[in-house]
Amino acid sequence: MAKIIGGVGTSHIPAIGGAIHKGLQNEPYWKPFFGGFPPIHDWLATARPDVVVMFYNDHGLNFFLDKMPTFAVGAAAQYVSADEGWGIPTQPPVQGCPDLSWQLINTLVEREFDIVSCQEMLIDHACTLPLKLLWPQSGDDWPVRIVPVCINTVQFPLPKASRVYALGKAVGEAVAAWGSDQRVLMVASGGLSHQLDGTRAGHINKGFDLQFMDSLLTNPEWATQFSIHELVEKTGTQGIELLMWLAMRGSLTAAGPSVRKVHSNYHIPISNTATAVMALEV
Amino acid sequence: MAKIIGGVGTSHIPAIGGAIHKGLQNEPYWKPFFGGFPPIHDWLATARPDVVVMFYNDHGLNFFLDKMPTFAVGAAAQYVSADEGWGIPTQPPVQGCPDLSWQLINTLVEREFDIVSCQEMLIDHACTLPLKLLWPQSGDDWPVRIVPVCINTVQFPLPKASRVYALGKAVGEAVAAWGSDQRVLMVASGGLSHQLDGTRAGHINKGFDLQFMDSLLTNPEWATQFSIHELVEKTGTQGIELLMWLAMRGSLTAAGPSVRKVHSNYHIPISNTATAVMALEV
Amino acid sequence: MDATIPGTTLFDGDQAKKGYALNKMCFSFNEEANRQAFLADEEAYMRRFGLNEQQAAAIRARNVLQLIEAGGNAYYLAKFAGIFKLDMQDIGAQQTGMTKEAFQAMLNAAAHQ
Amino acid sequence: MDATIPGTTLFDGDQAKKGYALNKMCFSFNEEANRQAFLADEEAYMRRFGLNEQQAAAIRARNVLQLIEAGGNAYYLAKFAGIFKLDMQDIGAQQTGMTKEAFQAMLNAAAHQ
Ligand SMILES: [Fe+3]
Ligand SMILES: [Fe+3]
Repeated sequence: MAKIIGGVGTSHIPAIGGAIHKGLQNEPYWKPFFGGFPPIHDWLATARPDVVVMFYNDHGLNFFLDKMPTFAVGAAAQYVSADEGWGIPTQPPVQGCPDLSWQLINTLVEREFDIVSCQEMLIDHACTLPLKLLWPQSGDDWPVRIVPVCINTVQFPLPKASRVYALGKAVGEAVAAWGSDQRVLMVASGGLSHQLDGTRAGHINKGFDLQFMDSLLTNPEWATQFSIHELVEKTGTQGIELLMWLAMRGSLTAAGPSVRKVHSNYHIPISNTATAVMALEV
Repeated sequence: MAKIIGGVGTSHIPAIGGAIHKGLQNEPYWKPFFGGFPPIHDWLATARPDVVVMFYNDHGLNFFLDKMPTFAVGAAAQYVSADEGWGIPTQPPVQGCPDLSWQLINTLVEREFDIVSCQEMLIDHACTLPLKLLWPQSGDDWPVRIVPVCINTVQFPLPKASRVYALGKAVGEAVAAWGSDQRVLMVASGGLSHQLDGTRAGHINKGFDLQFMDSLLTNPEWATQFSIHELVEKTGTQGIELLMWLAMRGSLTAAGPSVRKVHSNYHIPISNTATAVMALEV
Repeated sequence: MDATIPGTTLFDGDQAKKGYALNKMCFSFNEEANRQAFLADEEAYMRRFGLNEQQAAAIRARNVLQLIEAGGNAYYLAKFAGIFKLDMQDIGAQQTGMTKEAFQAMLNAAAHQ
Repeated sequence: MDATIPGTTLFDGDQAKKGYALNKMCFSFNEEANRQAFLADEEAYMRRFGLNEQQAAAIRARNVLQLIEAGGNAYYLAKFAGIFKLDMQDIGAQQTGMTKEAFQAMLNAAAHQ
């Protein structure tokens, strides 16, 4: 059976792509963010994942309002990183893992998750930047294959936090039951608190973010007590991307009752965002 | 609150479109099929629905395998009947009912159905033919508006029969809770037993079909005991379209514990299909 | 996984992977301009969608069972059949190896099951 | 339905209905050729997507709050802002009525909440 090695949550601000491209990682503005990653690189070098399940939210690249999924699972052999319109550099294509994709799709539909399956899928910065942050040395060959799991944060109604956590649990159970010797890392791409739109633009909620990160260790279902509306109120219209972290944490329950923190980092601000990274070992 | 007046299930064989276009309704081949509708026309004239919730399956027109939903809910102001490639005549556009669409979308996501919302949607014969059969006198102005609810029958895994029935129940409850004075008809478009592909092409199962139709009156959850695999075995690869009838019947539970049969008709064959129509009053 | 159903190929993940290019081409036949482009130069059109040799041979042969074997999905393949104005009894007869008359007779007989 | 969140417009069904044409235009800006076509003839491009007068005026004014009011969604509007190389602090400053420096200072201060 496949082995879940752990999970990583990370921010995915588009500007990170530009900073990497220009080699600004050690500049004063960027160092407090990029400095969070080396201990996680060390852990990954030992944990050696083969495949990443990437919980992320599409930012208006692959999905439009004509067909807006609640949950979508990629089932492509390769995912192309495409122009998003803002001038951030695209990344090399990422190889998929169709076997694991269909293991997820079959399990999720059996468990009454009404997912969209995507045999072709353009991936945006939210899917590629975590790879670039976790494997900065990778050139055109990524060291992992991916299965993207996209969760709607674009259009309300969004899936409830409890539903997203349950999705994560089912994904973890599907991975654990996958007949393969591959080592699987669960990645959550998003957050933490930020709001880009409206007169509340710039909203950041450090207290809530730190409590949320702590809850992933001590009480992983803590955030599911809140409605989507409450979560947006606390974390911002884009802070709701913390749903990705909840899915990732839910998926780790398939590997055991508790997790150990490898490393975490929290820094305000990059762009308009409270940034975070956290690696959890099962 | 809106009023659910009842439900209709009907076959939607593409050739019906050609027969209507050529005026063949009274020909010996077609009369046993079209003859099933006049008592239902009389009932509809009294029941006067304003809006139809149309449970149907897309036949490769609006959805491709790059984004294949399990459940999709239309939220367009207008739905365009488009060329499907086989030369069957297209129909005039059908007006949508965005208010009811969003009532469904909001309720379904709250109830943990992970639907796809579609603000633009091409509709195929499975969506238009039931309208043409129920309102044969309509010209360019259909007498009803619609909310299409599309259920995947194209790619396995399909949603389980029990899940589809539960979807129908939730749709019915959403309609019953809709703050409107509109009268709503639930329509199921599909089936009954038929298989178009493989060396088993031409498979028809009269015994099962009749038992299924009877169960909608006496024991509506009867068919949910079967797995998708069992249902395909019994009814054929396209006979699985009976899922639409299950969703429709589930939706009527919101209006009361039982239903009265207005009229039904069953005829073999039209094209390769065991055809049926059934109207249920709540 | 599942016990198979005789004479039946379920269009599952394995089929979906195998048939993606073929089904994508057939999906394109929803548009008249694409149907015409296919008829004008079948080989070029297949290359454009990256069909493999098994798929291209099945298309050339207009053979439904071979198309299914190559990953074709009934809903999309119907659009290919539509180009040649084949009706469902033609397709049923071809797959079952019957004459169209015998296939129709079999359908009629189902009324007396 | 929900109690409102100050300074925040949730992109729900009402917004989605209102903003469909505007968001569809912004979605098209994922492609460079479309960005160029917009820049070459803004008015013609807006007509092609059927923007209403409120939406067209907000586009002409490059005013984010007006674009949201007209049904714009943050994820799609970002592609419009990208055409003019506006960064998120420009957009935040514009919406909050602050200078960019003041907006940046507010973000920095959040570290000491
Ligand atoms: Fe984001
Ligand atoms: Fe059908």
